[in-house]
Amino acid sequence: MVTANAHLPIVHFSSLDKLLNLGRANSLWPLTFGLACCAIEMMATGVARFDLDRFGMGVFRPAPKQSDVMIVAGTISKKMAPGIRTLYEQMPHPKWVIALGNCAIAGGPFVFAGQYGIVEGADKIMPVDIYIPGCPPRPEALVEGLLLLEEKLTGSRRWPRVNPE
Amino acid sequence: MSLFPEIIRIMAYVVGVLAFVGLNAAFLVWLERKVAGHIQRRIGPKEVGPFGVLQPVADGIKLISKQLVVPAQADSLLFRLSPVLTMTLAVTVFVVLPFGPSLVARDINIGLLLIFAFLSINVLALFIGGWGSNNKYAVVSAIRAVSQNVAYEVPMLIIVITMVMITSSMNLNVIVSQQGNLLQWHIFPWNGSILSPLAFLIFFVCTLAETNRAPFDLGEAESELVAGFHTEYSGMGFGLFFLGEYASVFVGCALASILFLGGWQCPLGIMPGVHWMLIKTYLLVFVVIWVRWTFPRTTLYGLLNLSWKVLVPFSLVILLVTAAQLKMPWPF
Amino acid sequence: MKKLAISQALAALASARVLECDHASRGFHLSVAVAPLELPAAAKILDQQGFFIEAITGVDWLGEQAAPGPTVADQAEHQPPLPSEDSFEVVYDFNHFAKLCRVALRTRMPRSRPEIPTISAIYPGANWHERETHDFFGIIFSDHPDLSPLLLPEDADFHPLCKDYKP
Amino acid sequence: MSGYFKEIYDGGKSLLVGMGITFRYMVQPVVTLQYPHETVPMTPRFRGHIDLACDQAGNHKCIVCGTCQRNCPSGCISLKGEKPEGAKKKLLIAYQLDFTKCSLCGTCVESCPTDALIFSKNYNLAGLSGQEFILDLLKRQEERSK
Amino acid sequence: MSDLAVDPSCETFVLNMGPQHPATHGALRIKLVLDGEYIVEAEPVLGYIHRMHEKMGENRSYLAFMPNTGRLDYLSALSYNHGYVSVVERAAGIAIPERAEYLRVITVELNRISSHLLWLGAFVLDLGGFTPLLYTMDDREQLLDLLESVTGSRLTYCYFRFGGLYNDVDDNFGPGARAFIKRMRRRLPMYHKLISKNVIFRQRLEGIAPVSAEMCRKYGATGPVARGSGIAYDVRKHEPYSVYPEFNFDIPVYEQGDSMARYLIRMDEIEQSLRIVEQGLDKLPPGPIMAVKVPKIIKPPKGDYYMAVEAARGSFGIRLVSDGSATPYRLKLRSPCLSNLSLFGEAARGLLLPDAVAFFGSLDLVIPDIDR
Repeated sequence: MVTANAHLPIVHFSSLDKLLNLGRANSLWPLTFGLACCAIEMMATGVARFDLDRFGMGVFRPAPKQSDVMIVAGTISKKMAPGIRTLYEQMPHPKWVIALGNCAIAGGPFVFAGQYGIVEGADKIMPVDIYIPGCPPRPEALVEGLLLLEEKLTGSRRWPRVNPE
Repeated sequence: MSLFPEIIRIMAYVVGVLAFVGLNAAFLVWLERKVAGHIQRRIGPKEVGPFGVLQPVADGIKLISKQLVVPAQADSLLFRLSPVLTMTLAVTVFVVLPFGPSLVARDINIGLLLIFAFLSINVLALFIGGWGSNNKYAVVSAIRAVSQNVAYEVPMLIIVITMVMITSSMNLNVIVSQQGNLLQWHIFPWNGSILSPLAFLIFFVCTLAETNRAPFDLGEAESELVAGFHTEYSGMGFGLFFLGEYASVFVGCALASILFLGGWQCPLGIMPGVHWMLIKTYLLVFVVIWVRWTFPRTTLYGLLNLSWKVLVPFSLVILLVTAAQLKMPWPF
Repeated sequence: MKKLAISQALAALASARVLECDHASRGFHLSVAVAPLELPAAAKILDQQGFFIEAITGVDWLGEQAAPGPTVADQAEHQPPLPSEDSFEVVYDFNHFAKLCRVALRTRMPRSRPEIPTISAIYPGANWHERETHDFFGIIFSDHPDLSPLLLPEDADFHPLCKDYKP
Repeated sequence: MSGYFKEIYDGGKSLLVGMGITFRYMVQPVVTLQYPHETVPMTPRFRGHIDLACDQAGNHKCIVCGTCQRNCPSGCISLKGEKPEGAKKKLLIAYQLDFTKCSLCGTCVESCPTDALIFSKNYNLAGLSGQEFILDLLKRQEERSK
Repeated sequence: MSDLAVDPSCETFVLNMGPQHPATHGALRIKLVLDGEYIVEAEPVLGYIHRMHEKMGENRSYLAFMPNTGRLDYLSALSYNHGYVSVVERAAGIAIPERAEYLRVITVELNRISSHLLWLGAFVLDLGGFTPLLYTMDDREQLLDLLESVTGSRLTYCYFRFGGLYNDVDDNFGPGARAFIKRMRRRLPMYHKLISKNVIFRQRLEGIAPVSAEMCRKYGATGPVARGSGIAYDVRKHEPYSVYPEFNFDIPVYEQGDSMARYLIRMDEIEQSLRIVEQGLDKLPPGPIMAVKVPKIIKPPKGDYYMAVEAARGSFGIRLVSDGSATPYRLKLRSPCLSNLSLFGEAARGLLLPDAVAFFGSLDLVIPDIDR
């Protein structure tokens, strides 16, 4: 289930692609892009207790040019939307987007009739790969989302599934 | 003498040096993230291969397969030249480093001069990179990197001059062979000059500043200038800067161990060899990493004051004391 | 006591109506209603007494005239309601660092001409509060250094907190 | 002149003390919870998305009164019930929760007259599309009660 | 140094510390006019995370606005819960039982400690030190587990209700809190050794961006920013509410007004909050946690009401205008961070760029609280 990425080369080297995707899956560098409350949970995931560096994702790059995953963590306001779109375009291919939290999925608790300020969901301004609901989602949910992104990249899941009950 | 064995020897050493630089960068990436992890009471890379050993491989593959983006208004020649320049300078310096008694690519008698000639051009590469990427943050950080490197070249060279005065030769192999077992290393006051432990400390601080490592990483200050001079570099452009930085960290620490800790000499003097050289250098690299994850960043003025008001006077004092000590009959 | 000093000073203003309120049940000690034009004078008095600005609140009393019975405006501490038209009300909250005394300075102006002099010259901190009130209600603070939108996008021409705002 | 040396001495000492602390923490055990391999159980009051509670007989306690639907600040709950002719009480047909708009405030659980709603414990939801989190609580409750 | 900065003849360039910048910790843009690295002019641009809280205040019932209060300043969400609940209780005249008051104060102070811990980590991260962030977040995780066992959420709490609390604490909350207090009292000296006494930190913070008491008054800055400039203003002491008069704690005040003073104040405030929590646990009375007769639909009488509470960043005030119906007529949220940030333009003039980042960090701002 290789990403249906419109920029795939015409010629496919299946084993090379598999190797490239395996390399990409294991070193996804997130872009430090926190907007609101979910950014604090993203920070809590990057630090000692849930340590993203175990999966090679601990390198939070501030510059969009050096990052692979944009984790949209927080509410997207209409004033910020063009800025987010520019950031997305500055990221080199292959790139992915994770919508963290209800605000990034569908506007979350700030959706009401006649709202003038927010964009209801990150998928209105850029293609989103992984959705993580919660307000804010626990750090384990972000780790689960990143593992799901790796599964989407490499086609198989290397880690045990955890069901909470 | 016929040219053939010479060509084989050069080819072997070129391949050896390039392989070593690649492996060294991969190992340092892994070591830095593991040590940083444990300092911060977390694990660091673990899931990618046993103990996260394949993590640098995964990073390398990803960086190679990234799309190379050259900004539109960027000066494309300078933009592309800068990472290549940083990498070549860092690699050429490996030619004169004596890894073992007979394991040195080119044993020339002005080895030390060559090293410092290339290390000082490194600043130019950073400046070209910062200026070429036509990004305000990159320009500000390039200016900072230049003033920082210039400020720290002076005390470093003064210390190297004192060591050359003691060993009276710039050939690195000769310097190392003068130091026998542990008691004859130059770091101890009774070998070289009275103040040589202080000289070692100043030399170490200057290597930190030369290679833009924290607490002097003003060039690549993450929290102020987004990502410093390599803000606009993606994929392998950024990868080359990474490799160049780690190569120059290794060179700085190798030089410190050659000048002060007796490069490939064994502390007990029984079996010198390349393993001692690597052990000492990687111990110093560990201290470099340890310092990075403990201290915050200094300001530009704090950095320049430290160099011009503290390190330069101290190194001049060391120079004079050593000169006086060598000329006058001294009990040692 | 600070409350006495300030209430006398403010009472000196022509159109001021000073009323003491019970802090436990209302949250502020003094409610002073002044005419819009006398606002800078009142602010200057408060500034001399060492008060600091806490907040500026805009309130849109649309449909106040049509509403039967005593409206909120009829309460003693409010300025007499305008006979002809609904009004905007702007409440300035001042407080004192040393002695506890919160003063609610109120003004009212007709909805058709929402014009009020700025106090950002006396209190630079009020600059942003006024820009925000202008964003939400369209109240024009005359000779305000830069009345561009603060929280809304730069090209915003709507005023969302007005009661007659339709998205 | 003495201030100059004293300042350098103090500075150097504070740097060494700092490095001592980080070294001490480096040799101590790590605090990482290796998530997919190790997990921590959720506290009893953890607020996951809401679920229909099962009583001893295994069926839900919802009487389709619509209190939760009215009280929800973000309007996430949509409830359908119909009264079979003859019977007095309404029967629940569909209970849909749009979790992507929920702010987990707990008003629905608190205001439900028959305590039919509880907070679920699943804290690690992630999916490939936003629609996955429009949850049908009735179906979930039936699966759980089997 | 500052005369060099305001010399108009030299060529300056505009640098945008853009909406996405590691040092702004959120969506805030600061338009900087720089002369080399000196700041000639700094003008923050807001509104990038405006979430219409005040508009939402006017179209939903009093109880339905409760989750919004947790999302204003999500680092000290319980203080904002406390402010909103108190203003409605003051308007509607609801008295709440003793145990609920004590639990409110204890959880608010624990929340203040977790907010200061995160600020400490992020502030040191802005200065370039990575490791202290990991240590403070490690302590904070212990605190979040404790608060999650009581309130059910980690960050955006919605735990207070008009007339009391959502639920009572279980019995391992007390020992858990005392264990945290003991652990925190051991960790604070370590932070002082690692950060406060470190020469590079002192060099980066001492004498940077002095803010005078007069400037604080003119801009309405409150909280640790005002207390750093010698103004002993803390709403818990100045305008006592809830059961704070029963606690004895003191207010740290420093005179210098530079970034070091603001940093030391928050470190001392962590100790004071630990004292309050300890006294609260000792004096926690038994009894109900919800007032007896609280109307299902709250309809406060007509008129306007004001309530100020001491949040982690300053005095958070709410002006509620009610017209007697079940939805507020106007709900003004006085954000402490907005006033604290408004003095950035004047105080940052003539600073170096890294010092301005240190000054910005010492103001401890949460951007969604500014934009509301």
